[in-house]
Amino acid sequence: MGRKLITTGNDLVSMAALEAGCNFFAGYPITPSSDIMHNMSVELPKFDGHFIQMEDEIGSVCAAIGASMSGAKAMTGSSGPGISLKSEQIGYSFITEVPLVIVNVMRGGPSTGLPTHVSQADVGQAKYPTHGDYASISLCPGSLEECYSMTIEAFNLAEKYMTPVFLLLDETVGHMQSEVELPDLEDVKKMVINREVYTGDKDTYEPYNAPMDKPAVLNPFFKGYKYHVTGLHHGHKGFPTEDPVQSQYNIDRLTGKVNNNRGDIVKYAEYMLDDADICIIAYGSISRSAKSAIAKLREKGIKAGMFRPITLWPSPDKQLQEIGKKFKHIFVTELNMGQYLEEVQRCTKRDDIGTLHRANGKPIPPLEIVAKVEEML
Amino acid sequence: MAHMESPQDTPVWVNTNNCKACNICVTLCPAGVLGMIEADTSILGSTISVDYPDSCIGCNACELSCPDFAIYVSRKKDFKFAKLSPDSKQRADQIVNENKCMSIKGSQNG
Amino acid sequence: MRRELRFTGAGGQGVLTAGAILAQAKINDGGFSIKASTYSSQVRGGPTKVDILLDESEILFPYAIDGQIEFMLSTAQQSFNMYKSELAPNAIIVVDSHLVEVSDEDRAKYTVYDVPIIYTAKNVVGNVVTQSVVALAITVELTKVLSNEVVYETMVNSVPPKSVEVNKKAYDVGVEIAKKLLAK
Amino acid sequence: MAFDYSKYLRTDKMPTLWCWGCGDGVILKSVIRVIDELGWDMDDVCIVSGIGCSGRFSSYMNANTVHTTHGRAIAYATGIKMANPDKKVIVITGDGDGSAIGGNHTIHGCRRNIDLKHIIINNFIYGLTNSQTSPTTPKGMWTVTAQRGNIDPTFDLCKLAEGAGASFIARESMTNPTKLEKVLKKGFEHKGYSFFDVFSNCHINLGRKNKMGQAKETLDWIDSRIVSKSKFEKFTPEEQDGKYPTGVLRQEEQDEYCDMYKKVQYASQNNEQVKF
Repeated sequence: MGRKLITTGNDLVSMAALEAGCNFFAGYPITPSSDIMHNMSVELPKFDGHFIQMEDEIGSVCAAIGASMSGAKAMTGSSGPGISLKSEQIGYSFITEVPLVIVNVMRGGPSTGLPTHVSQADVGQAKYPTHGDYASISLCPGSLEECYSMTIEAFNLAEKYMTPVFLLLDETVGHMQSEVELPDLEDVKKMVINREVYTGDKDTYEPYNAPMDKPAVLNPFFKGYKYHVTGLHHGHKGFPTEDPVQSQYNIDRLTGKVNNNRGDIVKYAEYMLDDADICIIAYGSISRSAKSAIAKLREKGIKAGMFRPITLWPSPDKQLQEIGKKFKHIFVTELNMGQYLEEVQRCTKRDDIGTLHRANGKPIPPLEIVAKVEEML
Repeated sequence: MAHMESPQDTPVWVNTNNCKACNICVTLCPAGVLGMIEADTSILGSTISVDYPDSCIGCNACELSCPDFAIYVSRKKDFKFAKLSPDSKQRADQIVNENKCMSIKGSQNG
Repeated sequence: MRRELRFTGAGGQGVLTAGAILAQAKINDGGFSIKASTYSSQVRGGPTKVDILLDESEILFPYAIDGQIEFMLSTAQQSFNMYKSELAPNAIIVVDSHLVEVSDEDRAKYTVYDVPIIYTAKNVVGNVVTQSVVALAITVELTKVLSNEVVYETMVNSVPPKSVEVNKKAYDVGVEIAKKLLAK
Repeated sequence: MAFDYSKYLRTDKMPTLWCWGCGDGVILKSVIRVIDELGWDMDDVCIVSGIGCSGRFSSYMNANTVHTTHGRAIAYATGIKMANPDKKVIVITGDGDGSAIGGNHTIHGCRRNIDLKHIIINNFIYGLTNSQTSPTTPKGMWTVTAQRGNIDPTFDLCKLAEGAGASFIARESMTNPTKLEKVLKKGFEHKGYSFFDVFSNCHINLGRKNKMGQAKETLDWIDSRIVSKSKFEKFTPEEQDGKYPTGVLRQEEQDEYCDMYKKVQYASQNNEQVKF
């Protein structure tokens, strides 16, 4: 059956969040992500949810984490400068293992940069948004359908792995308006994953006593399962510790629960790669230009295909390794100066990768990709 | 209200495991009930002692001002406390004015 | 075949609405469309622009391509000056004759029609807010990107119920103006 | 019988990590006694603290406890309270935590009048990080960052809270636990943002270098700076200089934020505007 509607990427993100069960949003105005906050302010109170516009970016991420740790399904949104301000608290969300979805509708930087123009400049920031050691999860939709489905997925991953999850939109995908077909609400509800809850004895409850590669089990507050949450390294019950064995275990688990579950977390798409000589690697809105370019290249008899990471972090490292071995030519194009190129180079160990990068706020039209690929051959 | 049993016939008693020997209770007691005694295992080398329990007037100043949950006083309705005597008052003044926090009783004995 | 149209004006004039109706009409007609707006950091009331891309198959690159825009509507001088550079040679331009002056050079390069759009909405249709629908009707009649019937129906379903009648009139007025322009 | 703190305390965390004679413990004790008096169920209580010595406060209470980041406790607490409007949320910050790095959140918590119980443990110094000047350090005092005497004007936190719109404002000192208990109780019972500026002692990092080496001497110094509100009001401006009025300084019935948000929910669900 499905549902058909005409809408924008940003609107789909807020719609999907609500349908995933998000009941708390805290934000602060910033272009080009504010639409999401506007929608949430209108929609959340209709469903007994809560919205608050906080006094600053830092306050908004704090309020969202606070709501989430007490049991809500929470989200915050921003763009580059706002994410930079939120970064310390994102670290808090990592170490305390409080789930949170953070939408970043990217814009050019650094600093105030190019406020309203398309960019993929925060891909590196999404990998390491804050100080310390951890492994982050970042999803990057490339279509309106994915703005919806990846928002649902972001909430699922956040709840399943008890961690902040970035939803990286570029301005093109966020503001693009067209028709979209979505799954029925009942089918969506079946897909929704909620965090695990401990139901055993209250006295023996140890929220942070998790096996390697598994997340903490944090019960909602006010249900009698009293424990301590701290940004300090902590033991099984959440109380601060400086024990080197425990601290190392915490870090190994924080990184392991993401990096060692790539099989479950990582999503990617392949397009016309079966007979291809050239593998174009692109994500987000640039993958749309690349697809268009592939059609034109094939008209000219050049067999091109595309690999599109949807989960940028953790990267689909095994798939990228395979690509490195399999294809005669590899071509990377993105709207930054090569932030994902480094990851492709790391995985493929190739130094002959063709590139098309730009950071001037303008999209990359298909014909420019065609020209650059031809140049490489 | 959460209450605990007091030890039999005791107006005021201490938990030396929690005491950090800050002296505050000793200097605040208007009846010179409390003093410090040497304690090798305490961080400041001393700990709290109840030297003149019979002088305790039950004002609760020591308990309320103890930051470390180391001192407890019986409820007024459960225990017949002493009245402030000239002797008690003199001890208290001596503690404050002459900074004699170390157990007066102990020094008298030694 | 992919067709690209551009509506420009000042914030609040309703060019975004006109664009949205056109895009919606194409989808209602069974095709694909994308409305690619520029959200500039300039304040409200500043130059605005919306590109409408229409195609029979999925639209991958969601921007107008330099040199391929076949039509531009402009109801403000500043936006006209800012956004004309990406037009195709011989593109059709409709400007509000009271608000936009077009140089002889541009008149030689493009097919320029001067229409007092806002004046018409106010004095002929009777309500200034119908200017976007007057412009929409002129656009459709001049470019034939879609049939008047499908756009008209979409428009009727898009405008607020209480302004349906006045907007119907506006659409008819717009079509008449365009027909006269073509007959010249 | 005597008061039993163990029900409210994480007794396995005793003794606390605070220095000997630190007022934080006295304030902890007062909070416990007030919660007991009010009959609050600890399952319904959330204690949120920031960073600094006061940050440890939350870990000692047997409630739902959160030790957040520097300056952000109010913002975290705002999220917790909004998502759980019928629960009790107590926020503990230090003076630097709540009025310097976190000043913005304090301002806007007061302005919203959200039902948080915000206790600023004001010891006039950054104690945990070893004696740097805080916004409440008195002029002329020695700190490691003002070794020739502090020149920064002193921040009157209650005036800040008043200007920002908190509906309950009180100042008290831990040197008088009975009075402290009384104002805490009034503020805990109050619906809205309850702001407490509680003077506390740091004889280690403020006292020692300012000729108040013993806990008791710092307590006496604090006592010399405070005067009851009624007395203070009768003072001449010269007499008021350097003194701080104590007691309940403001208590007004004002719209509480979570209550107001319920109106937003109702209005959204019934397609109307919020009624004021």
